[in-house]
Amino acid sequence: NIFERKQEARNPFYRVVDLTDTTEDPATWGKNFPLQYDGYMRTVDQKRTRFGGSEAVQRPPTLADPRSIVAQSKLEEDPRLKTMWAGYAFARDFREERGHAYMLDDQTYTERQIAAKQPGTCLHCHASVYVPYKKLGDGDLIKGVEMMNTMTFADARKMVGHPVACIDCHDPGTMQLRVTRPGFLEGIRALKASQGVPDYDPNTMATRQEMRAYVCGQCHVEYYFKGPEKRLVYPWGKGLTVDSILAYYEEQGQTDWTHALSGAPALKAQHPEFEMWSQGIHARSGVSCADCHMPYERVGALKISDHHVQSPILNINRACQTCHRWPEEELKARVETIQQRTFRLRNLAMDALIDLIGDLQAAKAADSTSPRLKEARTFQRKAQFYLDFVEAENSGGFHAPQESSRILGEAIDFCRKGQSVLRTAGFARR
Amino acid sequence: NIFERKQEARNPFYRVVDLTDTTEDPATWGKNFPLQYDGYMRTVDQKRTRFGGSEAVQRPPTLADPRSIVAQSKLEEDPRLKTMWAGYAFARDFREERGHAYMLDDQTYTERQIAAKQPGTCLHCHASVYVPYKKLGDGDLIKGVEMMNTMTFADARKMVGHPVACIDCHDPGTMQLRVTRPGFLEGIRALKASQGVPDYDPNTMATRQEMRAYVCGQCHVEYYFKGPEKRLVYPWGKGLTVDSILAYYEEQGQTDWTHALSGAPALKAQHPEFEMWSQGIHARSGVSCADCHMPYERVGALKISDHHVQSPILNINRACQTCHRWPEEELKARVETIQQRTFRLRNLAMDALIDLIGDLQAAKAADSTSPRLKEARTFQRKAQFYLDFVEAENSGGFHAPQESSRILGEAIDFCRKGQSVLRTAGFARR
Amino acid sequence: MKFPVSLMVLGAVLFGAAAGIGAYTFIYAKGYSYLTDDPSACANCHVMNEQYDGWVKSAHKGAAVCNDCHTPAGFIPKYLTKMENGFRHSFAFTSGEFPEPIRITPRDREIADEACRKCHADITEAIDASHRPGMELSCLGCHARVGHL
Ligand code: HEC
Ligand code: HEC
Ligand code: HEC
Ligand code: HEC
Ligand code: HEC
Ligand code: HEC
Ligand code: HEC
Ligand code: HEC
Ligand code: HEC
Ligand code: HEC
Ligand code: HEC
Ligand code: HEC
Ligand code: HEC
Ligand code: HEC
Ligand SMILES: [Ca+2]
Ligand SMILES: [Ca+2]
Repeated sequence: NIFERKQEARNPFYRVVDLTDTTEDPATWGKNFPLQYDGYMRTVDQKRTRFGGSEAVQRPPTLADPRSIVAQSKLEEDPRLKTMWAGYAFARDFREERGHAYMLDDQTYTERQIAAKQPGTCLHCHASVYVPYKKLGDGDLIKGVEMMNTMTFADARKMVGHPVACIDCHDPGTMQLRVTRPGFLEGIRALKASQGVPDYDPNTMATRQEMRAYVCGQCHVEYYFKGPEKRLVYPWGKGLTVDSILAYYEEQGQTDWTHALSGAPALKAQHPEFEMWSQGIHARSGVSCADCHMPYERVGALKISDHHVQSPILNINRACQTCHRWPEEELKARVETIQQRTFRLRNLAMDALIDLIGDLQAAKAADSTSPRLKEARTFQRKAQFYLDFVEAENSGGFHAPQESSRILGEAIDFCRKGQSVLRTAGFARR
Repeated sequence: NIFERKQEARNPFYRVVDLTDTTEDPATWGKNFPLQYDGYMRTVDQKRTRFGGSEAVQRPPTLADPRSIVAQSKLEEDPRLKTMWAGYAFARDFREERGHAYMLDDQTYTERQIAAKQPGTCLHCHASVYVPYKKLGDGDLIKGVEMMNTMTFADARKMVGHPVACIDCHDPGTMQLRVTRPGFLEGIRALKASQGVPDYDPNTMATRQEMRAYVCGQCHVEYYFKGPEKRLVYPWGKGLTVDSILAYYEEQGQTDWTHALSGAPALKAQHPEFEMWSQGIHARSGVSCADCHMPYERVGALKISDHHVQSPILNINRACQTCHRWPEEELKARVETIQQRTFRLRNLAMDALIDLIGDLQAAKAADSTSPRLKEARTFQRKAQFYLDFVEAENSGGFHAPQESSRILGEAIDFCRKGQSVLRTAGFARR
Repeated sequence: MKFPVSLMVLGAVLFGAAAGIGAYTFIYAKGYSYLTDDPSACANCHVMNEQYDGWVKSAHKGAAVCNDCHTPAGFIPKYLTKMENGFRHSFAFTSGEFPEPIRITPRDREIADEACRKCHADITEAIDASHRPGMELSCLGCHARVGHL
């Protein structure tokens, strides 16, 4: 009734409990902020869109993997991926990602854990690690993360209890957004330094609109584990484009794995949403992740951020229509037109890469000592990374339509050049 | 002063002369519409933008070519074009296009006229042909155009006196827009028929906003001359995308020229602005050519269409800021970011095509009878047309950024496949 | 609210009146319409028609008049702003010296942004509450079109 609404309005949140910097459990925060908590809990929903969302696939739970529902396997959807990543854990198990509620389980039980021994570093982006880090480093976040990084995943896993939680994005006192992830803090500092801005700290220097993207950039980024101490590094020292990231890796002499079929020193790209978004027209227009993935919703007398983080396609009216006055169907069609174009070119690039790998196998068989092999492998390394940069990016090209297509075009050209190198050397596959 | 402004507001324009369907001279129309006439006359201006406009290049006039100023030569800017079009008139002379005022002279004096004998059909898009067509066919437009098509260019040239003029886009009585070009009338009818709309006639069935693009689509389109009667045809029977246009040409068995170096049966694309625009987000949003290239300008209390048709980059605030609230510099930067990406991929595609042509030359030299040559030439034919579809399109990718990059990516893939065909056959260029 | 500036402008208005031109328009072209709250008064200047038409179509037609969004809260500030804009616009109108398409000035944009909260403070409390001053989101970032369709 009206009276209640007025109450709500004047004091939007009844603070029934005290939240401190060690309050980890979202349920506790939920007592003060029931509306946001409800949304947060809804990330268990699984609904598929043409290129996103996720499909709930039944499976018989086992001791090793107690999950009775998982997301669809991308390896089964497109077996070429197994050839593309041959010899790497991803060729063993790679699924469509789903809601935040599942992040901890999906990481714990992926067969990639069996394929290769994973470090505690992994948890940085799959659990509420803020409190655990602080505990471990008694009070010192960085010390804590460094300690957990060097543990085995199994040991580290015991120290965390929740998927990403309120405290990972919010200051418990003011509820302002904050970045808690060392990986992002260091990454963005390196990026800003490269642009001539020293000692950048998002928590004191970012605008609020920037923070609405940075909290997501804590995890939705390309990354690698540096050195024996398995430090989590975001490769942004030269910029955010695929070109500058590859340049950075070359400088570091980084290689993620050796391709099983071709012997190429390869690089895997993982979910560079933040990087791809940064190249798109929305980022350029100051539109942040939260604007589309956590749009405001009207609840009673209040406008709040929808904490059911999901595909905007499932919420077009709030996610898009405040800025775009087109009908829902039209907006959906615009997204899918962009995604279809990306998908078409992605498939051409995938075929090209498989061809190059085949040629390399043949050449290797013919003369494993030929100096041409090294050249051709370098092209595979590049093509692999460029194609993967779009393949692993989860918007199907929407976050930056032209840039995604440009990257795929370059990937195809790398394959062409790799194949030419072998042809020039007289290797011909029949 | 204000008295005038209030006057103007009430009384848009005074008719001082009568305009009929045979009034060809724009100067006469200008008596009734001095403001539009002034703008129309300003299309003589030559100013360069990063990728558009045009540069005024001095040259000593000759008897054969009395022009003392021309636009910069694209062949000199990028000599690879000569290899790309080897054996075709375009490899002889191809320049940046400039304002409407020059269309008749530039067509008359291009060296392409010397390289090959051109038909009267050419004038369809370079002169005010409405009245001449009507005269020739005494009253019958179609009969007239058919007659002029079969004349030599030289004879036909004598029958026209102006570049595109008021009467080519306007009904002299109502001043409403109208399509006067048989090529477009037939092309759009075929397109609509393929979409299930029979007997389409833009002059009676198009919306006003559509007409604001159709009048430009009369000329800014891909075309070919069909059969011995040199009929001007817009290849839209299967759709407006590069893919459906190629499919149409394949069905017709059309070939524009045989490539001098490789022997490939090649297709040239020319200024497909209308087609490319139709694939972009602006067309999809109902934004027409005139909105950007002839934006409204206020003269006193009147809002008129700027008839100085030119690059919107030279007029950003009227052309863009009505819809986009970003500063001029920012809007310019957005366009150039899109164009730079396109240009980068266009250069990769160009190198790829040159490579393929080189491979074909080598293979031809090695065994001119190999069946593989035919296969590889088919790939050159496709790559040539796709690359040219972006190269010849004059917005540097802006009219449809992602689509332009998608097309270039496919062009590169065609080159890759063509090269593989030869490699598989054991042809290796060293 | 930059009081001194406005006072200077107020001065300018009086001086302008003496000087004629500005005040001349202010009267003849109904520049004084700025002093009323009647939207149709704003449209006394045809150059305002576009915004007027846009406002008529907007959800705010029945909710807010021009001045609700284009003048700050409070009597003095409101009329100082009206004076300043009224004079500046009158002058611009007569001299014809103004950018096309007409663009809101940064300061008036802030005023409009603040104006939203005059009426919607309740509903937006949740999204504003938890933030230190200066960290408020701009309503116009998402709702730039509300005043004018
Ligand atoms: C302008 C709106 C917009 C912005 C801004 C935006 N996204 Fe997206 N995002 C989308 C759309 C649309 C999709 C495609 C959803 C689909 O295919 O179902 C998407 C897809 C995704 C996906 C995959 C979702 C799924 O259902 O599988 C992730 C993850 C994602 N975005 C993260 C981000 C991050 C992180 C940022 C900021 C760095 C961001 N997005 C910025 C609109 C946006
Ligand atoms: C820099 C942050 C980050 C790190 C570090 C990280 N992940 Fe993820 N992970 C993500 C994000 C974001 C997604 C969702 C987007 C996607 O799936 O592409 C994800 C998705 C997943 C998924 C579900 C989709 C799939 O791939 O099947 C699994 C399983 C997973 N990660 C396992 C791991 C493992 C194992 C590690 C450590 C080797 C790890 N992650 C390290 C951010 C990270
Ligand atoms: C602590 C790391 C982390 C943070 C912070 C984070 N994400 Fe995620 N996000 C993930 C992981 C991991 C997954 C995949 C979970 C899975 O598949 O089990 C994911 C999945 C998603 C999905 C896919 C949902 C679906 O149905 O496919 C979207 C969309 C998304 N995140 C958007 C965001 C946005 C927007 C933000 C910021 C407001 C954000 N994420 C912040 C780690 C994170
Ligand atoms: C992945 C990041 C993320 C997580 C996790 C998260 N939030 Fe938020 N939250 C946001 C963003 C982004 C905003 C918008 C803040 C802004 O506009 O400055 C927000 C806003 C809020 C606000 C301010 C009012 C509003 O709705 O805009 C409250 C209260 C809030 N969140 C509570 C919670 C609670 C309670 C939880 C845990 C159940 C939680 N949040 C988890 C990202 C997150
Ligand atoms: C906060 C404002 C805002 C939100 C929310 C937003 N957009 Fe946009 N969108 C823009 C702006 C600004 C542009 C750039 C064009 C311009 O300047 O008007 C744009 C451009 C676009 C374009 C054209 C660019 C291209 O790559 O073709 C599409 C399509 C689009 N948006 C779709 C969407 C969809 C779908 C959503 C929701 C998932 C969405 N937008 C959410 C503001 C927004
Ligand atoms: C949304 C705005 C917009 C629309 C709509 C649009 N264009 Fe353009 N056009 C541009 C821009 C921007 C350029 C790039 C100009 C430059 O690089 O200087 C351009 C370039 C051109 C050029 C080359 C101009 C030069 O200076 O060399 C031609 C010709 C052209 N457009 C014709 C058309 C035609 C015909 C249509 C409709 C079928 C159309 N345009 C629709 C914005 C537009
Ligand atoms: C379907 C319409 C159309 C036809 C038919 C046409 N043109 Fe053009 N022409 C154009 C347009 C539009 C431009 C400007 C855009 C461009 O240059 O790409 C142009 C530009 C030109 C230019 C200046 C730029 C350059 O290429 O150097 C020349 C010269 C020219 N045409 C010659 C000819 C000749 C010769 C013919 C006949 C063989 C011909 N045109 C037939 C539409 C046409
Ligand atoms: C009768 C044919 C015809 C029509 C109709 C036509 N154009 Fe053109 N247009 C041309 C030709 C030919 C040129 C090249 C002239 C030259 O280079 O000598 C040209 C050049 C241009 C240029 C390049 C100017 C520059 O500085 O580079 C633009 C922009 C342009 N046209 C836009 C339009 C628009 C917009 C319309 C419709 C409102 C239109 N044209 C209608 C034939 C036409
Ligand atoms: C290449 C095509 C083209 C040519 C040539 C052309 N116009 Fe226009 N004209 C247009 C377009 C497009 C409009 C906008 C019509 C609309 O919005 O319905 C227009 C509008 C007009 C209008 C209506 C008022 C206005 O400005 O919007 C007048 C009057 C006019 N033109 C006069 C002329 C005169 C006089 C000439 C010759 C000197 C001429 N036009 C040549 C395309 C052209
Ligand atoms: C009559 C309205 C209108 C005009 C004029 C206009 N635009 Fe747009 N523009 C749009 C719309 C609508 C979109 C699609 C996004 C949306 O729905 O808001 C868009 C999208 C864009 C985008 C994002 C799409 C992309 O491909 O990245 C850019 C950039 C852009 N416009 C630049 C320009 C420039 C530059 C001009 C002037 C030369 C211009 N626009 C003229 C309405 C217009
Ligand atoms: C005397 C004629 C006239 C009247 C009456 C008038 N305007 Fe204006 N207005 C103008 C002119 C001229 C401009 C352009 C000034 C500039 O951009 O420099 C303008 C610009 C504006 C702007 C955008 C520029 C800025 O200063 O922010 C706003 C907002 C505005 N007017 C609001 C109003 C409101 C509200 C009213 C009624 C209370 C009104 N106008 C009545 C002539 C007028
Ligand atoms: C509900 C609030 C609201 C009302 C009521 C309103 N406006 Fe506005 N007006 C705005 C906003 C917000 C902007 C800035 C738009 C932008 O920056 O994109 C604006 C911009 C303008 C501009 C500058 C043009 C521009 O787009 O920048 C003028 C002029 C103007 N308004 C006049 C008027 C007049 C006259 C009325 C009454 C008929 C009126 N406004 C009613 C909110 C309003
Ligand atoms: C004088 C009071 C007043 C002012 C000032 C005002 N509004 Fe409103 N607004 C209302 C009322 C009352 C409604 C409900 C109107 C209806 O739905 O018919 C409303 C409706 C809305 C809506 C929902 C309808 C729609 O258009 O989407 C939005 C969003 C909105 N206002 C935003 C704003 C913004 C942003 C501003 C400042 C630029 C603003 N309002 C200024 C009173 C006001
Ligand atoms: C990040 C984008 C964004 C910003 C910033 C924003 N809004 Fe909104 N607003 C929305 C969305 C999305 C909705 C639709 C909510 C719904 O439909 O449930 C909305 C709805 C509204 C409504 C209508 C609520 C209703 O359903 O009646 C009002 C009023 C409103 N906003 C006012 C404001 C004001 C005032 C501000 C500034 C303090 C503001 N908004 C800032 C996105 C935004
Ligand atoms: Ca998903
Ligand atoms: Ca030009």
